[in-house]
Amino acid sequence: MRFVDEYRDADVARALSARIAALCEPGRQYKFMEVCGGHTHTIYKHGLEDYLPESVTLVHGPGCPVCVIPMGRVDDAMHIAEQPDVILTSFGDMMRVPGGQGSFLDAMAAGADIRMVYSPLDALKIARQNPDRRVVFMAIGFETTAPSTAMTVLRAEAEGVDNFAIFCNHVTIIPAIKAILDSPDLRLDGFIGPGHVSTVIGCRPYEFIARDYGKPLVCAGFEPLDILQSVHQLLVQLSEGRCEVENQYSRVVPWDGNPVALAAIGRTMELRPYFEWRGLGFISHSALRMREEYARFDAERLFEVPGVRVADPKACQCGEVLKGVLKPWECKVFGTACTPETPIGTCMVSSEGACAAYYNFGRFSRDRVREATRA
Amino acid sequence: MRFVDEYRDADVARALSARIAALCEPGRQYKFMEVCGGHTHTIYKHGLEDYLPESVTLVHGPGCPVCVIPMGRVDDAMHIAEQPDVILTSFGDMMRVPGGQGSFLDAMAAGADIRMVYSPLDALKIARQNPDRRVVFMAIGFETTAPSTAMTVLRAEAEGVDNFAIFCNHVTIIPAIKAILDSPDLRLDGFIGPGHVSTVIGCRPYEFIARDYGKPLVCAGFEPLDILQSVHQLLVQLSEGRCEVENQYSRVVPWDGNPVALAAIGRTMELRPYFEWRGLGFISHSALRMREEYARFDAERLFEVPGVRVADPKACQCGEVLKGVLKPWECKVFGTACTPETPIGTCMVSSEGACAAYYNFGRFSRDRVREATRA
Amino acid sequence: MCLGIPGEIVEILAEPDLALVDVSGVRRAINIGLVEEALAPGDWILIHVGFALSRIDEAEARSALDFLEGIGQAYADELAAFADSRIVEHDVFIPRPADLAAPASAAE
Amino acid sequence: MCLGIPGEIVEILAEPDLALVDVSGVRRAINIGLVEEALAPGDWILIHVGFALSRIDEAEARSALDFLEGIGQAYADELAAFADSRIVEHDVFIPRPADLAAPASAAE
Amino acid sequence: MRELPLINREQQVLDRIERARRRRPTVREERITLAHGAGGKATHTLIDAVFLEEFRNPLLEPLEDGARFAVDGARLAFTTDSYVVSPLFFPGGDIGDLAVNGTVNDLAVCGARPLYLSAGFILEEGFPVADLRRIAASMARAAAAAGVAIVTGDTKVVGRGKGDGCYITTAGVGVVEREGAFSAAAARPDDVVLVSGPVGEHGVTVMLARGELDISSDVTSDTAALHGLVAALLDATDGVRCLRDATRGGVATVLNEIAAASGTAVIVREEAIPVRRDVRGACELLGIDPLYVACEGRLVAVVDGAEADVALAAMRAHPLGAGAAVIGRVAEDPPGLVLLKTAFGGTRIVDMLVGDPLPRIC
Amino acid sequence: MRELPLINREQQVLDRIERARRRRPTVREERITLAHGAGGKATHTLIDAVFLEEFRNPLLEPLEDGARFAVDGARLAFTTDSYVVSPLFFPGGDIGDLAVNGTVNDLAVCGARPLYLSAGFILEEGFPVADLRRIAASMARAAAAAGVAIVTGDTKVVGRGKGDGCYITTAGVGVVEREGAFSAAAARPDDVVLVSGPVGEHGVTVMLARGELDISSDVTSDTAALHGLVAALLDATDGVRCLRDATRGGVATVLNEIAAASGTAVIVREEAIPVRRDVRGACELLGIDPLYVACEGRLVAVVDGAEADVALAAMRAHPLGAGAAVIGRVAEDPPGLVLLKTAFGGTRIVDMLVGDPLPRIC
Ligand code: SF4
Ligand code: SF4
Ligand SMILES: [Mg+2]
Ligand SMILES: [Mg+2]
Ligand SMILES: [Mg+2]
Ligand SMILES: [Mg+2]
Ligand SMILES: [Mg+2]
Ligand SMILES: [Mg+2]
Ligand SMILES: [Mg+2]
Ligand SMILES: [Mg+2]
Ligand SMILES: [Mg+2]
Ligand SMILES: [Mg+2]
Repeated sequence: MRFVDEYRDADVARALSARIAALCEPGRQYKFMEVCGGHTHTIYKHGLEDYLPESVTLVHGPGCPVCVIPMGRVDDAMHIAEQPDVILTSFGDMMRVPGGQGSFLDAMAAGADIRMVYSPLDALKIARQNPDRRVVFMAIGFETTAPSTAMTVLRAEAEGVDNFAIFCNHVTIIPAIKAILDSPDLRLDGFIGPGHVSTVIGCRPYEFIARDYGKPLVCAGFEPLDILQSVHQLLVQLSEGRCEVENQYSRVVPWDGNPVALAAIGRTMELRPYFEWRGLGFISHSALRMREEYARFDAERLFEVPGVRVADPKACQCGEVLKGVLKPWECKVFGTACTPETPIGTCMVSSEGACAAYYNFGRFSRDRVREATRA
Repeated sequence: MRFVDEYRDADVARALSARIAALCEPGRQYKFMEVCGGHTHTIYKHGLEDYLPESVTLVHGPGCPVCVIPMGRVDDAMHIAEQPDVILTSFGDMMRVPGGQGSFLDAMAAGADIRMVYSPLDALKIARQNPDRRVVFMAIGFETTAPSTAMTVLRAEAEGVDNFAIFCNHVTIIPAIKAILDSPDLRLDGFIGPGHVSTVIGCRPYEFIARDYGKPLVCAGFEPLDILQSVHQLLVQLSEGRCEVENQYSRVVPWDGNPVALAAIGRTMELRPYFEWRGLGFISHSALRMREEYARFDAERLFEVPGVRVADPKACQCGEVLKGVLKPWECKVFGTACTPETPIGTCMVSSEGACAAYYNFGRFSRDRVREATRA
Repeated sequence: MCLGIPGEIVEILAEPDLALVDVSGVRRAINIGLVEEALAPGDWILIHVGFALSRIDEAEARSALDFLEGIGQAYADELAAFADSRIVEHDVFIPRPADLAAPASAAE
Repeated sequence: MCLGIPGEIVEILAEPDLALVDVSGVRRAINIGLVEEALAPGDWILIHVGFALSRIDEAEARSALDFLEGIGQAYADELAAFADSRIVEHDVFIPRPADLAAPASAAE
Repeated sequence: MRELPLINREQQVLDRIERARRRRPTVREERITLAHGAGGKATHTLIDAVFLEEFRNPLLEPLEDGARFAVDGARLAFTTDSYVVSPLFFPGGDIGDLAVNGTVNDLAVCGARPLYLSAGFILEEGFPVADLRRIAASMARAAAAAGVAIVTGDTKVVGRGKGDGCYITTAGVGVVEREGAFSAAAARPDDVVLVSGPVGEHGVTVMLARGELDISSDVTSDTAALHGLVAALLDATDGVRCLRDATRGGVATVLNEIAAASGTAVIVREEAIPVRRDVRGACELLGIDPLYVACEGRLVAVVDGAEADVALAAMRAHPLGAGAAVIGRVAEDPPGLVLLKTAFGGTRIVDMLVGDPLPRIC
Repeated sequence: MRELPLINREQQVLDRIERARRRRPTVREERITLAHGAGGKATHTLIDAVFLEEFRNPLLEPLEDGARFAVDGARLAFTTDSYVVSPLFFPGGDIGDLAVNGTVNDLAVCGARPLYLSAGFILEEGFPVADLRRIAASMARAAAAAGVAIVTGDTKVVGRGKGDGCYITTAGVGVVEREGAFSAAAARPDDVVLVSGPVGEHGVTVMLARGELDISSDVTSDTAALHGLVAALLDATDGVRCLRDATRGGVATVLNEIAAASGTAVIVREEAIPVRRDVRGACELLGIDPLYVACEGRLVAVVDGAEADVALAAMRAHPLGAGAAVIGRVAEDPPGLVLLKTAFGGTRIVDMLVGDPLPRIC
């Protein structure tokens, strides 16, 4: 596949690996956070850590949109799904996320009509095909996904579809990064920036990270070489004493982002004063809701959403994992009580969740495996 | 079973059979019509003709309420069943009756929600259980059944159930008998009167038959001895030169009928000016419809019933069978193109239909069977 | 016309017009609102589509049956006078009478 | 974050904002309303939840790849100078190279 | 009683009808209706016109309860049935023991000793796991009681509204250790017909358990594994010609299959057919005939007339045959028909079931 | 590349996890969900905790594709599968040939020669008879091609909304003419793992055929009967240890079953796994892994490492094995795990499927 396979070349990886090792100051430990869950997924799926020297540690960040949904929002969605004539739609990853009353899969088993869609446009299509039902799309995702939701609402408006609404759970990445930067727990040497969010918001919004916090950030693509190269660029900056925002993913990310996408968001959505993030608590201006003008497409206005706050299970340490403070396997329930088939926390559900990625792909002792995969 | 088994005693039957034979004038042929399909069913089911001398012939009459429904009414019912949110209910016998577009079973296979009920009260219960659906009961039957429909409507009114309606196809027996009496085709010596209709209307309405047409009538029960005894009573009358209405079924039928039942019919229904009977054509004042006051329970008013008239299939000779002019096996398609599994006419569907009863129970050569069942 | 089945009232139910009726060992609530006379447990009724159409008059039934049984007895007496092959025709039917007796567990 | 897949535009469709896109041999109609520049068959886009998020800039991609391949070549040259056991570690893996060649019918 | 002359016209019609009946049936419906699954004529027509037509082979052709063949010298029987009963749990049993017993019985009536079963489950999304455990436990008990092992299986889940809780398909393998195929075609004139107990209990139980009819009763399903009873019968006499379990379509359908396959007349005597009093009551109330109501633990056996006593005694000596009775005999004429000598003394045909035994009112 | 020391704490956690994984699974859900039918962990847990628990017997216990036993000296294999695929017709096949080939394959991978099939149909009221004919014809063709006969069957009809047109359960009986059980437990270190052709074609075809995803492609189902290929392989070498057909849960699930049952590690090399270009495209678009996507005509074989060449040559010489490849090998450690050497040069676990391969977006 073009633009995919070129970035999975093991020979280039070995060369980069050697350069990276050479760039590390002896005795110094480097900690870089990959903000985005997509990067976490790539890292484990391709076994990328095999190419990093011991002195470089990748720390998983908060950029998994499924992982940050608090349990209460899942319950709210189920409440909507239980209303008469409602078809609730969402992306596949939401199906197994545990709320206070079980997951969507459980609700389906109990009779709710919840359907998985590939695109918000598919949810709109379901609304068109079921004029006597009320179709709600549970929108999740960062700025990457919000424009698609916005475009779908605009399309619904243009077509006069009146049985379609959005349960909006879009979140914004910058406040989350800022929360991490302000957290006392973590000492980071730089960021691997979220490439796909950046197709929309561009690279400029990260400049404060370099400027105010003194941390370099490289906006990275999602193939393993993209990430390895980004680590290399971060180390080069550090070795050269620079601290800048760089764009490794320039084939896709324009420095100024996507003005059409930003306009679509701006037309239909506005910032919420605050929003609860799973494990991270309330973060101000960190999420989007539908604008007043689009109230008729807003499930939170159309349905009396209870808005119950559900405390995370005691054992759950997703917040620490999302902040990069704990490695997944350091959570006490990891792999025993919390597994992908019986998740306690959200990070174990989404394929971009650090716990799920580590459990599914990375769960083994490197030494034993090296032994096993040797000739 | 009490009131059942006593009337199935073979020894008594043999005795009655001997008396009957003794009463027949040598050389004379006797033709009695059993008006009611229930009697036809009993006759074949118990092999009653084995007890009759050759000189006595039983002729099947028009008293099978399923058999007399014209195809157009079945199509009208299906049209109702196809309306949004409708559940059509009816008795089991209706399920296989062919309309112009197939039977209810076919309509169900094609997606219609049609349900079989044991009682009109069960249809009302379905209405109560499905407040968001419109439940229509296709009412069929003579005066026997009309009071149950009437009581159910009164109950629906009392309970304020507003999603329940009757598609009324109740017919009345006297005009049908009169049509037979006025038909030039048939020479009858007397009638075996419909016992269960008579629980409602009593025996008095038959008096004109004896008085004006000079034919004796014995109102008969439904066990085989009831019928055999009625034949005996008819022959006694003829041998004594009497011509009266007698009540063989006095354990159940009051001479004056059931005033409560008649009142219930009268309150909710009224005579139609005319009604089409399958094979018999239009007969005036021969059927019931809902009164204006109960218009809100009247499916014919609530739905735009097309009222299409469908010509009977060319081969169909149900009319001749219903009038007693043809024996079932004399119809050209009997048992070949028209069978219970692929009925052309209604008489092949209902278990009270003469063709079905003859096909299911009576279809064999008596001589061969006598041979076979002999020691 | 139309199927009518005799049943015995077991209990007058609390709901208006309803009675629990036994038909050969099975029970169903039957609407008795169409029967004018007062009904009580032990009364027999004729059931049609969930409604009682009439009370069965046991005296009428008895006298009619007496007549029928009288005919039967008279006939049996006549026949006893000479061996009639017709009866044989009915009885000489494989399954011998011994086999035909419904066994205890299936007795009606 | 969020799955983005490169695909090649095969056809601009009649419906507004829709293009038929090929991803490694399968095709889907993708909404291109979010991309400002005019798109044409042969252009590559990044697909996310049924929308094109951006056009892939082939010149940028080429120069970045040149850099990466340059590193790879330089490294290979270095390694060629002496037999390095690490390479062997990767290659001495049962399935021998002969077996690994995907057969013709399954060729990607 | 009158003596009928041969009515020539009527006889011609009847001959024409019998010819029509013997023609290859065709499915005239465009869509499957419930009647195609009721075990009566529509089912037979569908199987004949679609499945037999396509799959035709000598083992399938007789359309017996199972197929018999030899593998490496071992003589085997093989059968399958799907269970879609509703409700899943009913007085006296559930879909689980039904699925085990039904397949055990189909092997038993092939003259085989049942050995191994398979079980395929089609579960509907939302089905309570506790109910599934209950069904599995019931299957395990039934298998243990029948001395068979469930050795292989499969589980599928279908979306809500694509199932009805739980469907089970069992298949079974048995070993044939005796001579004789006990096929429906083997009946001969002067054989007698036995039934192992009162008929119709299972079908009535399930119909009433649905609750829609609001009829209460003490009837319970007769579901049972019949291989022990079959073995007792076969041990007692060599005169057994055919064996069938009377399931969908009831005893009437089995008798019709026997008459049709063997080209004989089967003549039964109404008074001889054991029917529980309350089963009869329910049937009268609903206007259906117990002869057409399914049993799940009743054996129909056709036995050499000379062995009638021995066979009956052997059945009655077995706990599952305590209610056995000789209900009729086989005659030469009219071939392919089942006749009933009614309790009233008349004679009538007992035809195959047309569609479901629908509660009827008139 | 860095050399990792043994991280003690992490190793302790991993050991704890492996202990947890080896514990008897329990079904925690109260209701059946679609995941219980997807062939992955939830399916295994359900089968283990409900069916194995209740039915437990030595033949069922290994939970192989079928059971093997001897009857009267004849060695037999017996298997069943239910088919609920939607849509019923898809490019390259339909539920009919699937139902025949699937059961033929389960017999074949038991090392048996398939002989006889049963077929149980559960039809939904309203199902077009023409479609049923088409399915039956397809079954007949598949049976003829596989040299098996459908010798017994059953037909049930369920009401509208209680089915999905047509479900088929087939069971099969085969004769075991060779030594070796070819069970998942038989894999040993230094064996190699072969797959008979490109993976995931059936699953992708069906997913796309549903139409909901609006993705068009030329992918067709790989449904095929594998007994000929199996015979060719077994004729060529005595070194075959295990055989499986990679159906629900895909190759990844089969490999996990082998690793778990044999207590070995299975190590596969991503580059070696044949995947059609368009199958990969569909998987990338939907965010699923072709290793978890069902095949219906692909054999996974574990063979003595010394016989790898012979086995591969034998497979490739057969029309259904033209695309065969050695995809990995068996090792001692870590026991019970499947590892993947990625094309990128890293190493990761390949675990069992959790639930359905849901199209994912993030
Ligand atoms: S193991 Fe489970 S509970 Fe713990 S951090 Fe990960 S997802 Fe959250
Ligand atoms: S055979 Fe059929 S068409 Fe002819 S009269 Fe009877 S029911 Fe009507
Ligand atoms: Mg059977
Ligand atoms: Mg069977
Ligand atoms: Mg059976
Ligand atoms: Mg299986
Ligand atoms: Mg359902
Ligand atoms: Mg298999
Ligand atoms: Mg199987
Ligand atoms: Mg299988
Ligand atoms: Mg069967
Ligand atoms: Mg359906």
